[in-house]
Amino acid sequence: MSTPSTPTPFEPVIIGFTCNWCSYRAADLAGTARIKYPPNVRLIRVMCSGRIDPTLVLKALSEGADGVLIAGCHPGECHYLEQNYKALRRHRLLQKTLAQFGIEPARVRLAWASAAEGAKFAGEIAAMVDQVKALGPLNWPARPVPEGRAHADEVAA
Amino acid sequence: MKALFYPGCAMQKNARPYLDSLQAIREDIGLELREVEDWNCCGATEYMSVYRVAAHALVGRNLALAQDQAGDTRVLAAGCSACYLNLAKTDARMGEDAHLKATVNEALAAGGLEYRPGSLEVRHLLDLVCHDIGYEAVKARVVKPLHGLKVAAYYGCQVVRPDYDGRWDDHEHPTAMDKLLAVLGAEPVDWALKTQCCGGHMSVIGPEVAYGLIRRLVHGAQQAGADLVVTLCPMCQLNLDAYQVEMNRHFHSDYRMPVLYFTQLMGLAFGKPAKALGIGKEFVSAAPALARIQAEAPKVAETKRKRRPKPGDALPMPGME
Amino acid sequence: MASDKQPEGQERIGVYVCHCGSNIAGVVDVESVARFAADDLKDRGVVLARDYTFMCSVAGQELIEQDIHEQRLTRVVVAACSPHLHEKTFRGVCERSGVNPYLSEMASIREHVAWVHADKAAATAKAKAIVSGTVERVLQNDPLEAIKVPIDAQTLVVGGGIAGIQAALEVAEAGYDVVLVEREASLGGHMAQFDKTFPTLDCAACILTPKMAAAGAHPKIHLYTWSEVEKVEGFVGSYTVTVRKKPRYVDEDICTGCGICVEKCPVLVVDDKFEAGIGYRKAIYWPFAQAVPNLPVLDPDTCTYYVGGKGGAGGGCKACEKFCPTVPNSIKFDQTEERVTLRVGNIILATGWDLFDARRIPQYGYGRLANVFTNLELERMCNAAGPTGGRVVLRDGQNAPKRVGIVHCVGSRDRHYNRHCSAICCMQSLKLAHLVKERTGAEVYNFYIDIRTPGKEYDEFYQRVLDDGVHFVRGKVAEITDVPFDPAEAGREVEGTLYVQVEDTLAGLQRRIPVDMVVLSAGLEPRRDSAAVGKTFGIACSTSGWFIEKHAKMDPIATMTEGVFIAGCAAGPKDIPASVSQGSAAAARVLNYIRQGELALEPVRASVLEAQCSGCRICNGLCPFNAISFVAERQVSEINAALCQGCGTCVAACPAGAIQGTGFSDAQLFAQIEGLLRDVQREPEAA
Amino acid sequence: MAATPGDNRLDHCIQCGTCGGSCPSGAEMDHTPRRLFALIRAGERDAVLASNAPWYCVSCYYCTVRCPQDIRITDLMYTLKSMAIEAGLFHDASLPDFSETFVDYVEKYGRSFELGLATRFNLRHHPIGLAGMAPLGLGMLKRGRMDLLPQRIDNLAQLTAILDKAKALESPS
Repeated sequence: MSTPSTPTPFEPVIIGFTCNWCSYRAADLAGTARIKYPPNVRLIRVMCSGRIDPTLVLKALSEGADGVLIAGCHPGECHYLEQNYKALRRHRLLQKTLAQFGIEPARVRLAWASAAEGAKFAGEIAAMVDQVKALGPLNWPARPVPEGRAHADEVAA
Repeated sequence: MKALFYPGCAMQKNARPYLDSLQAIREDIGLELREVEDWNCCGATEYMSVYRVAAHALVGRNLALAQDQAGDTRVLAAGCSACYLNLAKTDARMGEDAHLKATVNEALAAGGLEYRPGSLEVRHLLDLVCHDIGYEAVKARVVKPLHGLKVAAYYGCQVVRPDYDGRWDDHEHPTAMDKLLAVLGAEPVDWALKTQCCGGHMSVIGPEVAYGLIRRLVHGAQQAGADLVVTLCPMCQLNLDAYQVEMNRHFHSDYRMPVLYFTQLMGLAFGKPAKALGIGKEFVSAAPALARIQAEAPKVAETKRKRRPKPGDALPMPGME
Repeated sequence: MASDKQPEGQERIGVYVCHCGSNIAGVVDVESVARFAADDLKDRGVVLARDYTFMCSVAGQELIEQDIHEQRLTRVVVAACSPHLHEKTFRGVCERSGVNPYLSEMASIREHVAWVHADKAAATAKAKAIVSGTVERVLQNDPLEAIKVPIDAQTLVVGGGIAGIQAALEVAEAGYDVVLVEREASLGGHMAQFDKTFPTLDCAACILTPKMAAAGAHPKIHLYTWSEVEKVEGFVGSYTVTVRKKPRYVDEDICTGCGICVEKCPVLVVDDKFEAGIGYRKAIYWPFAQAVPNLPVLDPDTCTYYVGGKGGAGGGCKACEKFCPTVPNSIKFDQTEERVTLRVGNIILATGWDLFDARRIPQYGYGRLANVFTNLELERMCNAAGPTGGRVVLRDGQNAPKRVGIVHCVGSRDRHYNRHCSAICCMQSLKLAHLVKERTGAEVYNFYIDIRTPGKEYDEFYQRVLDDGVHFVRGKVAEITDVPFDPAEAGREVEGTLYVQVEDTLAGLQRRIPVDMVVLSAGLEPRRDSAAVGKTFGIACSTSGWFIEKHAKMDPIATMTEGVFIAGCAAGPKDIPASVSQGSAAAARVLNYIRQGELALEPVRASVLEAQCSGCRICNGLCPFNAISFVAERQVSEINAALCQGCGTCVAACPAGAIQGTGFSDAQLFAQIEGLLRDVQREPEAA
Repeated sequence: MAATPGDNRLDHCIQCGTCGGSCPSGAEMDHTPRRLFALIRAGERDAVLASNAPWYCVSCYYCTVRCPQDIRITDLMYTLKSMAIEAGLFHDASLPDFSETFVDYVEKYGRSFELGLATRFNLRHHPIGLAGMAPLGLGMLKRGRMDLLPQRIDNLAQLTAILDKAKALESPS
């Protein structure tokens, strides 16, 4: 429907890290319930959002992703007791690091969704896509992933 | 403590005794009040019934004025329940609804004003007295304790509900004013109607509904053994006091339950002359009730020792912590 | 692609794209995805790619097996539904065909693509990206072996209510030892407090007592009442549990349960535990008549020996001691708490529920209005062994009510208190309505939002209560008051009448229904200490406080911690048949493990590469399961594979990259990211 | 109609009747609040806007704090009132008139004016009742609790500008 003069609208590519127990299952449930959301997010399953270390996020951004979504169980509902709090703290720190890299912190979004919250998960994805669309393409030149792990000692706790 | 003060239309006139008694006790409890300059009506429960957004703009002007005049305090105090609620509501709604905030501020801009939600702390006078100034400070000023006076603390609706900031212990059975009255030496009665409705605007638009509600409250206070009802709101006072007379006429009853403001009782306990507190301006005279104040605290009957229950005896009541 | 491990030509990957009928093929161009895998991913080791209608069917599985044999596949990618559905299926296919099962991967293109996107082109492109990512990932997979741990045959059951009793009996009957720990002084739980049980109206005690007695007498059941589990260490198969035995002040080995001490004790206090506050007990007391074990317990908070009677603390009457006929004396004023350490292989938690505190809803007047009762109070009142001998009376203890209102959903289905439906209160309210009607002939009103009777013979019981002539008013009660609205209402009613103010929503009217007694059907809540208990056992609670099952539907008995199972109301409100079933189900799971003798665990585990570990110990405090310890002599950290649950937090935190997360290693995740973004056109670097 | 502004939680109503049961004037309403919500869902716009229920709301907020679904019922009543005024469907014209009279004074003076409000409202709707109410008014005057003339704020122009702008934003047409 777009006229030849208008350029193709920007469709961001987003990598979504989901935990095995809540958010990945929420994504499954969104599917089972046939809840539609934009196709811009590609999901990776890990066991727990506590597994997400900043290097993985930087890797995704450096490989061409325009944004990264990290989704875990609700605080207090982590299947590994409280590891999602670690994800929360790392996310805070990571946002500061991103700002230093000149990347808008809003490109990395943290969301909570329980296994029963398919609709919420779909909503988070839609919001994330809108958010990244508003920011435009990242165009972060491909660069080697930092050798050491950024601020690992600070993010550990 | 320092606070900006929004008197509201009622306190200017029909609730003059409320304002007078407040002025009389202010210094004793160290409450510095500065009136918001050129405030306008809050719209009561009516403006919002006609215009949804403009109602917030109407209140928004007051908030913006107060914010600009705030100086060394963030607290904006109101004495009337409806004024308090309207100020608190607009502040809360603008805070949670970005669209409303933008719209109200666009309207305020037409008058050269802007309000940043959350920049003021909207409080009711009773809340300040009980929770900030504190019972101890009040107690320290009591020179004529109200011994022997049985009082029904009446909170009405809009101070304890919906309570945007969670300032009250309970939405149905609050106890803050009861504690305050006890500190003054009076005996608060336990009654179930302390947060029931006084009739609000129904006294004008549907008096028969209001009379029913007024009678229930007046009767309930009387049944509970109260000498008088103590209120914190001009609307409640007006309905329970002035309309009590109309209610009596409507039902051919003869209730005589005086209704005073908590500030008036504070003034009495602080030893202020009744006249300075606006006492005597009520429709149902408080004089007979106030005559019951004794110099000594009444003796509390000793509780009997528990005996062993026998079959058929009363079952124990659940404890209330 | 700058991947560390190039396939070097020796890996042979097969990619299978499932149509799932039209579920996937209706949105995703499956042929195009298969072609993409075969052509574009050829350089990544894909030697063949097929699309097929149902990969999970026998024919679909045989297709893979055949290819493994004929095409010498070394790794397999199935693009189909969620791995939570069929990961095991395709791992099994690999295993049968001689490929290590952990060298297969699933790409979810149904739940995450076909079912959530409408744009076919975009969906197909996304499916290709996912397949590409999965191919990269599978290249980095290592062949793994399941971890085997031995299972200790002794089982711990926590909670001696009906669910726990059932579980303990099932395991013991199979011939294995059970340690049954109960916090209260007797087995029985809430069920022991009830009068009748719905819908059959069996007497609760008649059906519970035999089970309690059987559990108490069973040679394989080791009972610890008046005890709590304090500490749990270890992992599935070999847990070490510390049980704290609270002092009973009665010697369990000597006491014969004759009851003279109870009879002679002069101190009478309200029993707010078993009698729900409407009866009394002594300072030394039986929890209740049929208590198991048949031993009294002394309450130091009310006994004059401790609180100080004549002669001050330490004096007191000591009547119990004076009159105790046993030699030596059974009363032990100086008893202290004891700790017992036990080894168990599995744990069943059946810790039950707490009753909603009806005082939290002030407008219902509980605690303020004498004749407002809770459902539990009425249960005790109906019980022939209860404080009123089974008479339903007002708080005055004398008069029977002529009109009774029963309020459903008290504290349930309400955002201010609990959002859940307590599941049993409709039936309990119907049962109580029936009992009140039967005992008093009173007019009974049930105030409800919805009547929920989804059990066997439950709705039939509702019909029976309708036949009884019980009135039903559809409306959530707004308030209960003893204040008449006006003199006319006061004139019609006697002093002390309670008014139930409610909107009769079917009539569309506000009504004030006068009654003499109100019964609040207070709902079921999680135990107030459930979060702490969950922490002790290493399992999680939802924010509402119920324990979380491994899977709410497909695995409601297991938890995320291997070897810890839940039964009964600990995971949410349940009626008696469901609690009994869960007790049996948990026992079946445990027996399964015991009979296997050892257990194969998913090899998703973290391990430390000692050569890279600097011994900084950052990981040590991070592990929620205390699986990481520091080995002082080698100055490195070590992970206990059986304790590790594989969350990967330590992997993410290790500053030296010395911790490997099997199954979710950095190499796997990095490769998957690269594969997923294969199609993304990156801007050329600035010139 | 279902998209009643002011509260998007209306869809969560479970028709339990806590609102109608709690309402001090619930017995006098033609439809309880619960029933109004059912009518809104059924698309019965006219029946909703003709109802006396919103006007009988005394703003006691009992329904709001007790609603198990956290619906801001009192605020919805305000919304319905303003919609009813726009639609002009109510049976009893005196109901909105009180609010409108009140608004009139506020806009003219910046303050409310009890004497004027009561007189004007009663003159129009209860000319007989007014005579009966006279002692009350007189009593108020005698006790110095009522003004004969309204008070006016200083910067009325500012208030007028703000309210005009707000109204324009409220109903963009």
